[in-house]
This record gives sequence, structure tokens and C-alpha cells, in this order.
Amino acid sequence: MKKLINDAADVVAESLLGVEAAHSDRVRVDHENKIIYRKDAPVSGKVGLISGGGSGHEPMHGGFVGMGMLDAACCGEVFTSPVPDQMMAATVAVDGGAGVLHIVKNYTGDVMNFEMAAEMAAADSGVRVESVVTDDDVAVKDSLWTAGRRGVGVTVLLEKIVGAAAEEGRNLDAIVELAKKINGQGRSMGMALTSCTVPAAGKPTFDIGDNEMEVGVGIHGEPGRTRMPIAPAKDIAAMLLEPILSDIDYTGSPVIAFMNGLGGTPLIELYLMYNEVAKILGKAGIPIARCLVGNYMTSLDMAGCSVTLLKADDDLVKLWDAPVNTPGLRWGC
Amino acid sequence: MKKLINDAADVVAESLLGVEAAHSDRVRVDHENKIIYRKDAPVSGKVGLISGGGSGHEPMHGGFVGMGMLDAACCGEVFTSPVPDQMMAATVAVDGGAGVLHIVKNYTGDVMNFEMAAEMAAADSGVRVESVVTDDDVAVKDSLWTAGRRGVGVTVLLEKIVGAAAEEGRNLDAIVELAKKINGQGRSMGMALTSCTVPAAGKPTFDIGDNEMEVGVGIHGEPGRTRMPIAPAKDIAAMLLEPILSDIDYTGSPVIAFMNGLGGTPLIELYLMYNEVAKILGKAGIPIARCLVGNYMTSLDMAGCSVTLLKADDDLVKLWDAPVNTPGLRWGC
Amino acid sequence: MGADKGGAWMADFAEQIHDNADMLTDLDRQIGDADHGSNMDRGMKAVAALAAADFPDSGAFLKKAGMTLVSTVGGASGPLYGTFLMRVGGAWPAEDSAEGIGAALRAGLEGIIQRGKAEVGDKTMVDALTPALAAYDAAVGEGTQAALDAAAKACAEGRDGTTPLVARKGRASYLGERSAGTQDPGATSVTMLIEAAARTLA
Amino acid sequence: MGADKGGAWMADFAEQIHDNADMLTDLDRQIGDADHGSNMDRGMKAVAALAAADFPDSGAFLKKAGMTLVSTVGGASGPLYGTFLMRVGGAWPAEDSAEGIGAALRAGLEGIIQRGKAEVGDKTMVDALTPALAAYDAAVGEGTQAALDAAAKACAEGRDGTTPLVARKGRASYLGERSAGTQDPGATSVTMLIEAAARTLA
Ligand SMILES: Nc1ncnc2c1ncn2[C@@H]1O[C@H](COP(=O)(O)OP(=O)(O)O)[C@@H](O)[C@H]1O
Ligand SMILES: Nc1ncnc2c1ncn2[C@@H]1O[C@H](COP(=O)(O)OP(=O)(O)O)[C@@H](O)[C@H]1O
Ligand SMILES: [Mg+2]
Ligand SMILES: [Mg+2]
Ligand SMILES: [Mg+2]
Ligand SMILES: [Mg+2]
Repeated sequence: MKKLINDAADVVAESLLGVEAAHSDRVRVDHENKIIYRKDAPVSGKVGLISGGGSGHEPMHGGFVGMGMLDAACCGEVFTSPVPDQMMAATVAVDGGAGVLHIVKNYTGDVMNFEMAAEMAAADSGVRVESVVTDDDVAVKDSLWTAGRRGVGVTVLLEKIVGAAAEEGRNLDAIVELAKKINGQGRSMGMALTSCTVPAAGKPTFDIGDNEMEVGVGIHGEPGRTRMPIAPAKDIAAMLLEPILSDIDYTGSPVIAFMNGLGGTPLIELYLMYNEVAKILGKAGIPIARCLVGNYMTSLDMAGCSVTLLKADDDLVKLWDAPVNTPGLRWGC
Repeated sequence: MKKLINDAADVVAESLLGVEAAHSDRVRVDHENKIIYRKDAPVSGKVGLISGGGSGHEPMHGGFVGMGMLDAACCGEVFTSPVPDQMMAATVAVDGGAGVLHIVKNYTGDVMNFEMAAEMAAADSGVRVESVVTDDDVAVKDSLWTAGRRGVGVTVLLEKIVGAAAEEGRNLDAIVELAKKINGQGRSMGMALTSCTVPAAGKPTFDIGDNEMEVGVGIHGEPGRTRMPIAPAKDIAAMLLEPILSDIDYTGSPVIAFMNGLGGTPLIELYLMYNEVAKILGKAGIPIARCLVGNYMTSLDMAGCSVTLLKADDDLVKLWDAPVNTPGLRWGC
Repeated sequence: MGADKGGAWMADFAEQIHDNADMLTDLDRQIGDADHGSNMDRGMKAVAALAAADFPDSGAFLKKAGMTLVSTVGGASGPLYGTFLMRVGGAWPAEDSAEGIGAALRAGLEGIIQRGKAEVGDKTMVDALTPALAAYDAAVGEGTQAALDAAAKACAEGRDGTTPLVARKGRASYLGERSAGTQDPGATSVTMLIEAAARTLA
Repeated sequence: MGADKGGAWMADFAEQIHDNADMLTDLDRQIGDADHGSNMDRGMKAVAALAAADFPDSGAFLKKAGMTLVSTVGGASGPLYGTFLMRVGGAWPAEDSAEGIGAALRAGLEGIIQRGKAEVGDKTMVDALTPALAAYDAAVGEGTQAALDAAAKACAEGRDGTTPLVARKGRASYLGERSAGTQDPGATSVTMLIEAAARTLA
């Protein structure tokens, strides 16, 4: 394993020191609880937005803390969801009197830990807590009898849009409704050229041949649904979009298109892939209202990408365009 | 070789299609000449700023085209400097009547091609062209008898700062002076954990063992000056900063610190490295006025990083903070 | 004395987890995200750092151990193991008895099922614990040691039985058919827990 | 006929480059940035696409070939090869003669030196071209073919001589001592150029 780290056990803690050193103009860090806070949290009267999850997906979520997006991000160990104590502490700290939304990606661990935190918050703090669970990954079949689809790329778009709505002063009920709507009309699919290596594990999570790719991967190094010979970018784009487009009918509806890199894929390839995605959407008659291209929701050093499409009406586009000032996403200010 | 591409020969052209599809609000692309233009170029009365170089370093330079930074970027093939025709075309297109500055990284190919373009511009166009050559890489010994130091990280900082100065309306002489000053007081040093793979070459540029790193690498996959066993992040930070700090005396002067990833290194590691850099600078009594952490000047899929320190006075910090709106760097608007 | 038994149980389990952390992570690497061993080791180190002697009884200590796991482990195993031990501690008998310990363990398993909603056959720790508790109940008339021994044996069998299963819960479920052929990490660690119980609780 | 000779020279060189592109890139991979073969191949394909028959004479054609390389190759080799051919074309003799062709080639070398400022021993194409031109001049009395043959032989020797050198110019110079032991890619391709001349220009 080759990484720019000291001890594998200290990766998250030391990275948070770097975040604090780099961005103390906008965030503050509770190192004991591994929470990144918006510097001026709690914002009085504003719905507080919290997310969190395992580390290793940077800039998600810590890089999305700041004006117009999250109030706090709880950072777990690498690929391990944070613990309820963190979410409890963050919930109490960001409540500006308007209640708090927990933005949870659908993984058994994340869901259970956030659930326990919400139970504790209800019992102990008097803060009104609501949750939204994202589950947009079409690589996974949805069913009542399984863990359900994973939460992936839509989470980033949701945090931005809901962040703008909260900044605008919408109340918790409206925010919950908006968040559920976004999750309902967004879908994602990912693929990998290489495995990632979890620092504590010390070796690649899966082995993969020099001419193979994994299709349908998540963001935790879990292998995908199928392994196949590596294909040209245009075929990969088609392969990723096909299950998305057959899960939701996007025809005629403008979308926010999100071409995401998994950490080890350079921008030159992501733009090339985005071109293929844009071509396919063009042919399908799906207008792209806005887009985001880059490494925003990563899986450590994994080479690969994911595509997310989110149906976008005027309200969503307006909220997307609203100012945001976080280390990971910034515009309008 | 595993990459998200179609044909190796089309990587640059197809990536430019993606850039156009993603950012047509801010840039336009001349596909024949492989030039990315600021959408509203030429800006009348403003000094035009052009850079360019081999592709494979994204977001540099194409991602730095836009308000407050470059007017045009000429994109060469992967790791191959662009040709004089591109720079000539860009020079004529961005001249707003105040002359044009060529920002050139010190590589034999880049320097010669930009030189020929300047000669052609002088002979044919009547546009006043000045050049600044960046050469900030302390891994390379400077000497009259060699190609001299490479231009690396300072180029990014220079493009931002000089971009702000041009936007402010400073004239070409002032801009040239500012650019030379910046190059004179900035230094960089890089290291790699892995080689990159040039698409047309199809295999890694150098072989490297599982426990080795290359210290003193550039951004074209050229091997570094020394190979050694992989070390903890804190030792790597010290190794990168030592030659920088012994080349220029930064004591007491505030700096802009730039922790750059080479494309295959995830943000979690870059923040961890930045923490180590900040600690060393703290001990050395060098205040960090501003910083930039991320993959901004890459070497395709190489895992590794570089550190750049730029002495920053009030004017430089003010220009750094000025609004910039490019796909790769954006703030203040 | 007070929390002697609970303390011994947790100390033994912590040692097992530490010695087998790499193996557990490696199982999770194959069908999950390569962290089960380090998750459990982090948590059980924190539990091992508690002073059992400071607690009035095993029930109180095990409750605290569960809370400690919830606060330190994260992931799926944190809430599941944490809930298990909090429930076991809450139901711990005032007087040691085979029936009392069995009831406490069953309360723990019910907590896991409530929290994680897994059923037998989903390829989780429930596949090991369910037969373990059934075997315990069947042997409860022979005394605590015999019941725990029977439970440990059945637990290991349940664990082995997870190998051919296709996962329907947890991260392994994302692999679909490809999850078959690897032993479930959580079923593996929970067997160490019951084996530790058989060495310490009677 | 007009540009027959120039056309034949470039066609031969283009073929050599294409057949050896991977080898040239591989040399550049070892001490540079892995693109010399693809750079030259891209440029020479563009040159080969020019219709030599449309040009009044070899001089005009070679000038255009040089301009084409400048416009298509980039990197260090674009301006260097481009300047070489533009100068060779500019100095091309009205009447074929050993002296005239020698003078044209020398003008080309001078262009490379002016543009790139390399000296003999810097581990560049100059290390191959310099002895090639010296050998040409020494044999010029024996006629064009003999002079070109001598030049090609000396060029190959100069190319081989680059292997032990430590580079002082171009990308290989960044490697310092580690650049020794690999043959210079530019010296290798330029030897193909002079060998092609020996097959086509007499
Ligand atoms: N819903 C569930 N119910 C019971 N056990 C579960 C459930 N989901 C996962 N598990 C258990 O948790 C184990 C994985 O734990 P761990 O790797 O620590 O967490 P994570 O999956 O969050 O990385 C699995 O091997 C399985 O036994
Ligand atoms: N200053 C120079 N003068 C003469 N030849 C040079 C000089 N610099 C580099 N070269 C030649 O150029 C070759 C490399 O060309 P190429 O790989 O195409 O360009 P780049 O180095 O820009 O990638 C070297 O092998 C060397 O022979
Ligand atoms: Mg996990
Ligand atoms: Mg090159
Ligand atoms: Mg796991
Ligand atoms: Mg080269």
C-alpha cells in the first residue's frame, strides 16, 4: 500500500487537522467528535443540515460544509459510518431553533447509527429531528427484503439544493419534502477500473485484471455487480446511463447531470466521459439544465466514475444556482 | 492501460468536447486549434493572458480560463507542448488592444514553440506580445548550461494573481513585472508514489516498486532525481520543503501555500499532507496568508503531490482574493 | 467481584477480536468494505479499557460495554453489537442461572433483529446467533456451562452455514450472487463472542 | 518532377518513423515523457499527406514540410525538426550537387543549434547531426551518394555515442546522472532522417 499518510489509524484525525488549517475562514473542527462545523453555526432561525458517513469520500461530506450547504458533517473512520454520539453532538450544536435534518446515505450502518442518534435527540434534547435517506444507486435492486439501493451521487446534489432552501429560510417540513422529492427523482450508476485500498486494510479491496472493469460499484470499494472486459468510454457511458434511463422516464425533462470521479481518475478522462454522457442525453431528448464534473464523491484512490441524473424543475435549478461557499463547491459569492 | 477513453489519439479532442458541453456559460472552444477561450474574449482594453502546454495537467490550463484568470489556453497533445499556430491564433483573438502576455512553463518544447509564436506575432499581427517563463521547480538544478528549472506549481498561482491584475486594468508592462516577481519568489517540489500512463504510450512511464517513491518528479511522468523507500507523510513534507526553504529565505514573510495533488491522490491524503506542511511552516515562523489544497496541476493519473510556496505581500494577497470565475478556480462571484 | 463475569467475557472477546482482526477484515474485504476487523478491534479496545471492578454488577458493566461499542465502532456492527450488549446487560439476572443468562442472551438477539431487521438466511450474524440460542435453550437443563458449550457449537455451525448463502442484508447484499462462497464476517466475530461466553460465564 | 527528391526523402523518413514510433516513444519513456515517437509520427503523417508534385522544387517542398512539422508536432522536436527542414529547404541548391546539398544540411543543423542552443555532448540530436555533417564534408569530393553514406554512418555512431552521456538539454536533463545509459530519442530519429537521405537524395 502506498499512501501519503503517517499511521493508518490516524488518517481521519490528521486529515481533519489539515481541513482546519486550510479552511478556518469557513469551518471549525471539533476534533474530539470528528465534526466539521460551518463557522457561524448555529444560524438562528435556519433549519440545520447535518450529514456524515464514513471518511474516504472527500470532498463529500466535510467539504460541503459552509454557507448554502451543510451546517455540520460527522466524519466516521474510513468507510465506517460515524457513531450516534457524533450526530447527537452535531444536532444540538447546529439547531438554530428551526429543527435539524439528517441527510443519510442508505447503508445499513449509516441508517442504524443515524436512527439511534435521532432516538437519543428525541429523548434528550428537544430538538426536532427529521431524516432523509438517499438511495439512488440503480446498480442495486430495490426490494423490501434487502438493504435496498445505496445512497450515492444524488446525495451531493441534494445537499447543495436543500442547503440553498434552508439558507432561503424554508421550514423543516418544506425541506424534508424537497429532500424526498430530490431523492425520488435522481438516479446514479458507477463503475471502477481499479479497486481502492483502505488504509487500515493495507491492500486493495478487490483484485482486478489489467483488462477488466467492475460495473455497478458503490463508493466503499465493494465489488460491483458484474465484471467485464474494459470497454471504450462511449460504451461505458451507455452502460451507466441505460439502467438510469430505464428506471425513471426523464424524457423531455431537464436534468442536472453529475459526472463524478471516484478519486483516482483525472479530470481529462471525466470531461471525455461527460462528452459521451451529453451526447447520449442529447439523442434521448433530455436537456441538461446544469452539470457538475469532477471528483466530488470519491472512494479513496479508486479509478472510475459514476453518473447521476436528477430531474430538475425551475425551483431546483434556482436553488442549484444560489450562492454556496464551501471548500468543495463554491459559486455566487 | 486502463483509462476512460475511446481511442488514445482522440483523448484531447474529446475531452475538449466535454469541456465545451460542461462550461459553455463561461468558455468557448476552438476545436480545430484546440484553444479554450474565455467566452467574452477579447476584453477591450484588458491585457490578454494566454497560457498553454501539453494536456494531461487538468484543470491547468484550460480550467483556468475565465473572468479574473486566463483569456485563452492552448492545449497540446498529452505532455506535448502546443504548436505556434495555436498560440498565434489565440494571441490575435484575445488582444483587446492592450497587448498579450504569454505565460510559459520552462520546458524546451514549450519555450521554443511560444518563442516561434511570438516571432510570428511580431512579424504578422502587430500585437504586442510579452512572455514570462516560470521555472520554480527546485528539484532541478538551475544552470546556464542546462534546460534550467522546470515550471510547475507557481504557474497556477501566477495565472490567478496576474489574471486579477489584468482584470483590474493594469498595463502590460506592469503585468510583466508582476509575473516576473511572482516567478522569482515562488518555489516548488514534487514527489510521486506511482507513475502516470500516457494514453498513446499505453504503459506506465516508469516502473516503481511497491515500497518506493520518486522524489523530485515533474509533471510529465519524467522520473525524479532520486528513488527511495516510501516514508511517512511528515517525512515527505519535510523532504519537499527543505530544498524550497533553503533556496529562498521565507522567514517572517507570509506565503501562499499550495498543496497540489498529481491526479491520482485523493483529497483525504492531500489534507493530511497539508497539515504536515502547515506544521513545518509554523515551526519555521512562516505565516500562511492563503492556501490552496487540491488536484490543480496534475500529471494524468499519477499518485503523488507537490508543494509550492509563494512569498506574498499585500498586493499579491489582494489580487489572490479578487473574484475569479473559471471552471477550475472560483470565488468572489 | 460484582462485574467479574461480564468483565472476563469482554476481556476474552477483546483478545479474540484483536488476534483475528486481520482475518475479519479480510472476509469483509471479499464481500464488504474491508473494515469489520478494525471496527470491532477499535470498539473492543475501548471496552477493554473500562474497569469492570468499578461497576456494581455484570449487567451494569455489559450495558456500559454496549454503549461504548455504539460510541466507538460505527458502521453496521456498532449499533448491532452495541444493542446486543445493552440488552444483555439490561436483562442480566440478579442471581446467576442458566435460565437467566439464556434470557439475557435472547434479549440481546432480539435487539439485533429489531435494529437490523435481518432474518435467518440473510447471511448475517443472525444466522449464527439464532441457532446458538436455540441450542442454548435445548441444553439449558444441563446447566450454564453445557448450555453455553452447545450454543458455541451451534453458533460455529451457523457461521459455517453462511458461506454458501447469497446476502440479502448489509453491504454483502450489493454483490448479489457474488456474495456466495465467502463466510459472513459478522457471523464469524459473533461466534467468537459466544465462544468467549462459554469460556467465561459459567 | 520538381520536388521528387525532397518528396522521396520525406516519404522514406515518414515510413521509418511510423515503423519505429513505439521504439522512439519507449526510449523517451525511459528518459523523457514517452511521446517522441507519437510526436514525430503525427507530424510525418501530415508531411506525407502533402503532394510533393504540387511544389515547384524540393526546396519549396522541404520548407513546407518544415512548416508542417512546426504546426503539427509541438514539444521540443516540432520546432527543432521544423526549423531544420525550413532551413534545408531555404538553402536547397537550384542544381543538385554534393556541395549544395551539404550546404543545405548544414544550414538545417545551424537552425537547430540556434533554436535549441544545444552543444555537442548535451545528449541531443545535435550529437548525431554534428559528426554526420563533418563526415559529409570530408567525403563531399566523392559525390553526393558517398557523402550521404558517410554522413549516415557517422550519424549512427553519434547516436550510439549518446547512450553513456548525462543529458544537459531537453527533458532528459531533469534526470541528472540517471539519464546516462539510454540512447537519446531525438538522436535516434534524426539518424533515420539522414539514413533516409542517403537512400533518396543522391
Ligand atoms: N441488517 C443486519 N442485521 C444483522 N447483521 C447485519 C446487518 N447488516 C450487516 N450485518 C452484519 O454486519 C457485518 C458487517 O459489519 P461491519 O463491516 O463492521 O459494518 P459495515 O458493513 O458498515 O462496514 C456483516 O458481516 C453482517 O454480519
Ligand atoms: N535544446 C535542444 N536542442 C536540440 N535537441 C533537443 C533539445 N532539447 C531536446 N532535444 C531533442 O528532442 C528530443 C525529445 O523530443 P520530444 O520527446 O518529441 O519532445 P519533448 O521533450 O518536448 O517531449 C530529445 O531526445 C532531444 O534529442
Ligand atoms: Mg464499513
Ligand atoms: Mg513531450
Ligand atoms: Mg464492513
Ligand atoms: Mg518527449
